[in-house]
Amino acid sequence: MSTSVAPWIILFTPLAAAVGILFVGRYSKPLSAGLAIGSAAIGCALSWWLFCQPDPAESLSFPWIQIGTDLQIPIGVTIDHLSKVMLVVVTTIATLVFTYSIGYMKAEEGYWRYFAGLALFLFSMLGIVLADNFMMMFIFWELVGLSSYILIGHYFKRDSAADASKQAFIVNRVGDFGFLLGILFLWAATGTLMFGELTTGGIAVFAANPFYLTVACVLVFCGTVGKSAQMPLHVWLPNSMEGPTPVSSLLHAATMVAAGVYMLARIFPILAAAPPALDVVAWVGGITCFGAALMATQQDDIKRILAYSTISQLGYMVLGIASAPTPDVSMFHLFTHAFFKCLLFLCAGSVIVGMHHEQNIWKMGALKNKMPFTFLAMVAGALALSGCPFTSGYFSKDLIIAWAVVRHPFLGWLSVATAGLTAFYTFRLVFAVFLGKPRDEHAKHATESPAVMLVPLACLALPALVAGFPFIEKIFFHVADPEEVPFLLHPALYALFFGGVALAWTLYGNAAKDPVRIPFFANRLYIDDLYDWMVKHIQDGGAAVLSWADRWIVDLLVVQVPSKIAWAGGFVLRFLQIGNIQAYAFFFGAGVVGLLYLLIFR
Amino acid sequence: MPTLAHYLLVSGGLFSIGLAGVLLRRNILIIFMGLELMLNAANLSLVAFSRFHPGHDGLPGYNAQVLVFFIITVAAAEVAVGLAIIVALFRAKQTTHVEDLDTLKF
Amino acid sequence: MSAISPLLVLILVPILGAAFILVGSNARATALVASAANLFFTLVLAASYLGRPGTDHYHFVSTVPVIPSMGIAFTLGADGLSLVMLLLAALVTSAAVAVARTPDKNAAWFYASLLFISAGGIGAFASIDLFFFYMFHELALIPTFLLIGIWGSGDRQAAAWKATIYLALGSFVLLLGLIGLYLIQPEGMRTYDLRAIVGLADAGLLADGNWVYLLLLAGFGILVSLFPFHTWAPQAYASAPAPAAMLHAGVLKKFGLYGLIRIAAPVLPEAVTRYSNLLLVLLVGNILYVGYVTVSQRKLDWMLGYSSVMHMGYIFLGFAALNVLSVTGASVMLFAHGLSIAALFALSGELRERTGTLDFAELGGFAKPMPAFGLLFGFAAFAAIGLPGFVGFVGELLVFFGSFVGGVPLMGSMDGKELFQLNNFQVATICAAWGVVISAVYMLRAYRRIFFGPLDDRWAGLREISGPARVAIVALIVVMLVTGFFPQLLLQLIESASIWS
Amino acid sequence: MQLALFWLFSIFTLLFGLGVVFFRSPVSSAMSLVMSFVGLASLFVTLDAFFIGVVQVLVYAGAVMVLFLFIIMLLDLRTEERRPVKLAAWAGGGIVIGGFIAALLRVVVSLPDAWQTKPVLANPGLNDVAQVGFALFRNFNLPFQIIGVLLLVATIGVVVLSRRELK
Amino acid sequence: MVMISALALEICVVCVGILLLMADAFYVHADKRSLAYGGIFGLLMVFAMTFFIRPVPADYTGFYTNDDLGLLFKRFALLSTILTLVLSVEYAPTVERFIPGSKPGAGLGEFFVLPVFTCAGLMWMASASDFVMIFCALELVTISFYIQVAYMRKSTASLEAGTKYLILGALSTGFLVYGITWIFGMTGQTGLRGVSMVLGFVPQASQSALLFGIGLVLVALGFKVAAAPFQFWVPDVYQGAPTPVTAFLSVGSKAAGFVVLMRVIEPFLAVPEIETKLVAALQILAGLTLVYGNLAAMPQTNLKRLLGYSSIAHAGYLLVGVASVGSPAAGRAVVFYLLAYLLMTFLAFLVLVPVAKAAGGDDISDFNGLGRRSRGLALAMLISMLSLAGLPFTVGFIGKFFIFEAAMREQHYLLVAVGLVTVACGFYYYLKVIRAMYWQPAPADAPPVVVSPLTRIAAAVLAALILIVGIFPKPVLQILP
Repeated sequence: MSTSVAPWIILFTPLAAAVGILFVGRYSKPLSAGLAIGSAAIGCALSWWLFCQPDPAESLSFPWIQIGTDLQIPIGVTIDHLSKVMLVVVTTIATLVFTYSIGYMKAEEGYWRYFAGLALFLFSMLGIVLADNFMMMFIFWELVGLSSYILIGHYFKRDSAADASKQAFIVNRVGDFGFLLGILFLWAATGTLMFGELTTGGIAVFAANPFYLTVACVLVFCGTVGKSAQMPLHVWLPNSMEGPTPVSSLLHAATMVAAGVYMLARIFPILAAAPPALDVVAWVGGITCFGAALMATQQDDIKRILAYSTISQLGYMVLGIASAPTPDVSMFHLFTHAFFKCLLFLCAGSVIVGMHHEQNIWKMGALKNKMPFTFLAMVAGALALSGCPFTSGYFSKDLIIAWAVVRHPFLGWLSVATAGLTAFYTFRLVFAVFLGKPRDEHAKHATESPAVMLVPLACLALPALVAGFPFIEKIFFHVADPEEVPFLLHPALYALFFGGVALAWTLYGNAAKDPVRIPFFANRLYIDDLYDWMVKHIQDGGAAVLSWADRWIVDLLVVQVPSKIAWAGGFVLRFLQIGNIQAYAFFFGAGVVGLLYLLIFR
Repeated sequence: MPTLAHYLLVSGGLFSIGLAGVLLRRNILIIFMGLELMLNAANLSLVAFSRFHPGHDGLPGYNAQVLVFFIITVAAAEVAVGLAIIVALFRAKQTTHVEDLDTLKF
Repeated sequence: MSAISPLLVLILVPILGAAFILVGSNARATALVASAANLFFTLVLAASYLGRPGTDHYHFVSTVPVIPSMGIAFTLGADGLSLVMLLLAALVTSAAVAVARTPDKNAAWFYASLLFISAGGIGAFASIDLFFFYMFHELALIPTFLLIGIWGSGDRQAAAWKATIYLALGSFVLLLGLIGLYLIQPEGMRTYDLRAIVGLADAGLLADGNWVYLLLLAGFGILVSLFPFHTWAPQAYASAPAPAAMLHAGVLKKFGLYGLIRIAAPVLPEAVTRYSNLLLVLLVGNILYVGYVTVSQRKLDWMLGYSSVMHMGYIFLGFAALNVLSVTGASVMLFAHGLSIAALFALSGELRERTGTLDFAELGGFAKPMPAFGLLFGFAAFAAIGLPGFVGFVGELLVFFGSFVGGVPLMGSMDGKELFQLNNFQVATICAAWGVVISAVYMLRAYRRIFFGPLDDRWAGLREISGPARVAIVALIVVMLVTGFFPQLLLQLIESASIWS
Repeated sequence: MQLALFWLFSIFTLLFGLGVVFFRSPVSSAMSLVMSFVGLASLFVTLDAFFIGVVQVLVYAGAVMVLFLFIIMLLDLRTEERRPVKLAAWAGGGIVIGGFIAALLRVVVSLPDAWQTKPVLANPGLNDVAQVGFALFRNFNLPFQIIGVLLLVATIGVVVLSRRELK
Repeated sequence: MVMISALALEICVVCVGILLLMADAFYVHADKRSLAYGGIFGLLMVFAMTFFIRPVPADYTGFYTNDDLGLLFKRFALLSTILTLVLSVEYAPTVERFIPGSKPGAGLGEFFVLPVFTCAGLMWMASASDFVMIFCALELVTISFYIQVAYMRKSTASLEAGTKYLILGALSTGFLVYGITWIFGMTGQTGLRGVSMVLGFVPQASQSALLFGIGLVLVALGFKVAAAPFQFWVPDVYQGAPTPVTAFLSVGSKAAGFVVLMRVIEPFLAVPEIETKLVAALQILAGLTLVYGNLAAMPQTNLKRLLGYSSIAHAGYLLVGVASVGSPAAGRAVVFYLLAYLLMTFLAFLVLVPVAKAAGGDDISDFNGLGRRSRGLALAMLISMLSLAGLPFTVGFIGKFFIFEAAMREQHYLLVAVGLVTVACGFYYYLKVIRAMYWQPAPADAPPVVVSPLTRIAAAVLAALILIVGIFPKPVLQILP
């Protein structure tokens, strides 16, 4: 087993599994589940093994499109630190979530469809991770979108799910539009698509015209905005919660949405060459992380709260990319976030199963005793998310905040504030769900979930708490702390964490219903409504006008009018044919005279 | 002495009169007479030309006169056939009036 | 050289099949046999072509002088590009015949017309002589008229009239263009043999050909439903029976662009570049304007018709940019779009045959009663909107790369600040890239409205997709996937075409 | 002298020609047709075309006009029953005729030798019957045959068309 | 191989006619159809004879020229006459209904004989090279057509058509004669050769007089070939006349008219200023004819009348060819088009006659569902309509192709543009027939269509020729002048 072959096995086993499930899956549930989990497990094992190996000297690569010297698009893998870490994260969490799904989807229909989708997703995600050139990444980028579409739309009979999946795909396409243009811009200038060549010297071309590079980078960043649900393209992520909870946890929390950040990390040297582009990235990230946190504070759906927190955390990562000198800072947070956010979602899933698919936190309450194990796991995740000191989130997030404060003071302090909000809404969720009194029949008779779901919780709870400790961090990342951080920063963060938790406790300790109502936040800052309005009135309205025009103007001018004129002409001419000899003789004579004049008088 | 122009103008006038007969009268017989007038007008100018442009032998172009002869013959034949048709028409429709012949139109 | 070309077989098989059907052999069986045989022959031909040396000129050439005084000869020949188109034609024909449901009245004429259309397409793609290139295409006109008029649905008569007259008009303009192409050649060397004409063009012996190019563009444009000459297409495809729509949208419509790539690109390149701005405006109209028109369609068949019009825009873009990448991309898209639209029309035909309506308002939730149908439709739909893995993506990609490369963006500085400006091709490319989003919008909407959401009780008893149709569509999809995963299969064929002179 | 005769005959011809057009009763039209033909014949004579003149009188004044009168009697159309005169027809006809005459005048005046008088013939007293017959049977033999066939066809036609009962 | 003098052809034809007359007169009780068969046989013999004649290159000596153009059109006339006779046999019952006669077959004899004499006239026209000759032959044809058109005395339509044709035909004869007069007056010649010889010496001043003459001759010939604005008789006469006569008119007399037209204008093209004016006039005539024929045909519902309009339309295309005389290809284009026109028009009439006989009317709607009622006929009609519309793989397309090629060579772009529009219109009204045959259901009480074997053979041959020549015109092009 050479290190240059292993990636290919890791990459294509899931695809094989997906195809296999497509054919045999419908005949046996265990078989389809087994195929999917098997492929994930193989990938996981190989990734860890690969992680322990040194980087291979050269990596295999196959020509996919090759047109003379004009264009070469190979399919090849890059094995470096970045991709290896990402491999580990993706495959590990995937394995856990796949396993968890057995329990969660037991009762659901479309079992094989679900696992086929998961396997396909794993394939595409790994493709992104391993891609060694823009086009390959773009290909798998789109495939990830597809698998997300399939999985979100799992409950396709539900209109909401169907719409959500459609929206997710289309919004991602909008992002990809920019991404593709960015790729074209870079390629048109440098003539190459390989990350390697671009990052090492390929961008020297732009010395003459940094503005062009900036535009290109911003366009590429659009891909991230779409995939990582940054504002203003974040709307699809909360809606994607219509999918099964494991999907939300794997795709829409841990891995897929992080692909955008991973891509930024992959092209970090290029970005670094275009400071203005980095500023754009920073602003988008900062605003996203704050705005999403605001929205999260007023949601009632357990999964939506987590979704907004995801958006907010992704905002942190993007901000980190823009402000830290090395992408490892963001990758570090991506790493920890993957664990605790996945954990949180799985907990939420277990709660939802316990509650017979009731997701409104105000219909829960007092689940602490009914599902204690879930409760503990949830708390662990919540602590990590809200950056409780000495949990994983604490290390990674504070690092980003520190850099942000140093590089972009305003955004930095905004993200500091966000930290407080995070603590608040996270524990709002915990308290509302697990404390207080049961506020619903389901809540009264909720029961703990089966082991197959709890084991993954356990497996995730541990890293969620400890994955951030420096000794672990050193294994995976080489991060650097900024010098002269404002000494107020860390105290402020502690204060904000405890403040947030305390505020949550006072408000939601045992509240029967939400004591505060801030419609502006509850309605997601009205951004979704704005989009709905635009789609409904601008896009569809305009389209309707155009199609009307097509029927009644273009068609009229190009087809109807000419044909009608010809027909009418014929109809009129017929009336010269009135059947009267004398009239004919007259026309005849007129013709004669006309002809004579033509010949003689001209 | 009458000149070529005299004859040509007379024949032209006759031709026009014949044309007028065709264009203005609505009785097929009269129209037919008008047609005969036109043919004869042509004859007149033919003969005039032949007389005014004698050949190298200093004689009138007798080819033209032969043509006139043919024209007269043809005209006679035409009259015969035409009148036969008109008679048949009259038998069928009791009319020789052009305005009654408009079943075929448009 | 003048031995009987194997291509003649490809043309004769469907015609003879049609003849047999008309004299009374079993219509469906004969048609199936004929089309399958043709598919087989075409594959054999392609295989043997790849084995041949020197793939930069035509192979399987045979020529029979027909009007020597005007340099018209019945000359057959094929290179990589024609072979790709021939493969497309053979595939779609087989699929169309397989999908077709024998009508209760006049089945003979039904299948015969299908075969005639196919023969027309094949003959056009296999002809080197422009005169026959044109004549073969016209062979399909009347069968289309009959198919739409007799077995069509909806307002079939209006559709048939409009399409037929319009196509007749367009092809007549084209004929004038071809005559013009003949007349701008130097006296005494005039011919309709494409190879000779290209030779003359390379030798710079042609007179000013701008007006000829405009005629060709108008003629071909009408045939390919170039904006604003597109209105015949959606109506015709909406009311045509599925196999007819498949053949026409999948194969015949490609004739126009194939002709532009074959004739205009090598013979009148300066005219092409000269009028590229005009063409760019029109094709952006195809992509954006028609794209949004497509978005607001309420019926599946109309939507598909408009979408096929829209996709022509990409191919025109590839042609307009006129470099190796873009033209290769255009050629790939010809193939890709042919397959995907054929599959989609086949499915919509099946659907109409089950539900009797294609109005989105009445459909919904069909993934439950017929999952396989939904799956296939999904494949076809995603292939149509250029998802990676399908050959359509390769085509779009190459077109974008090719049309964007048009000159590395001008670097320079204007009044101090560094600036760059995009040339018109690049602007058009950006519009076209937005078209990708539009197509996702309408395709996914259609898919969601038909297959997702709650199922109405009246559709409870829907049958799954029928066997033959299933086989045919799966075949189309497999081809799209294979060529999508391994585009080199297609690319090396196209790269060997003789258009790169 | 010649001029006077010319004017006499031509006015005679034209007047009766007008009569053909403007008489209401077919019979008088036919009669004036004959008269104008006679005038025409005499014009032929002034052009030294005696044979043609004679033929003209024989054929027209003899055969054709008899035929006309016979038919008129047979169909018994005395006077055309009064129908409203179509002004449009008259106006249109007037315009056409006017145009035609204008063209004609334009042509005639443009003729270089329009106003030349009759050239003297090589030998005046030559009997033109011989000449015409010569031309007719020598040069114009073929057309003559064709005319023969034409007459045959005409005969058949008249028989077929006017016989009461075909057998 | 033994050669015959060209003159023998017409003589033989006339003899055939006279023999038939005799037979008609003496064998009263025989089945009149045998006359038609006899005529067909005789004319076939003559047709065979034409291959034993060596054409001499056109030298317009005297009255009669048998260059290969003339020879070709003699064959043309013979063929169209033969086909007319075939049609007449098919059509005989209708004629019997419409002529007064107690006995069966009364009056049919002349109906079969007259076309033969017309044929002789057409053949003479084909080689006429002298205005006198032209006049006589033309009149022979015209007068015999007067009779044939008005032949069905008990049908008022036929009589009305006959009267219209008579009056307008005589009118055009008047103009023809007057025109000849003026040409003679200016050149002192009646022979085309003589004219072309002295044309160079005609003084500038008398050119307008010459043009006057030419114009009037053009009018008369325009009447014969149904060129607008001298075409008004066409639809009425075609509709009213007995169908075989209609076919004969639309092919035979039109073709003869065109050959005469080409012969007559040829000498005048030598003079530049006359040539320019002449070509301009021809272009305008062509344009008007195209527009009138095609546009006015679109609303038609009666197939016979529609074919009348379509014959105007095709006259338009032919005139486009004539107007392009400058290019060497034009003559060939016109001749080929006439050939194509013969094939497709007669095919259409061969289908029309039996169908109309069965349905009792010749409206397009009488063809409804023919595609299922009688496949063969429908197929034949399909082929003929496609050829008339000018669809590839039919001879009609090749014809149009040549015509427009010539026109574009001469850069008559305006004319070509008009042609573009009219071709589209043409598709519309020809497809109307196809639509009736294949889209429309057959009426429930549609009687079966019976076709005589002779007609069947003729139709099959024509259809085959249309396709074969349409696909592989080479052999035909080789026999063209």
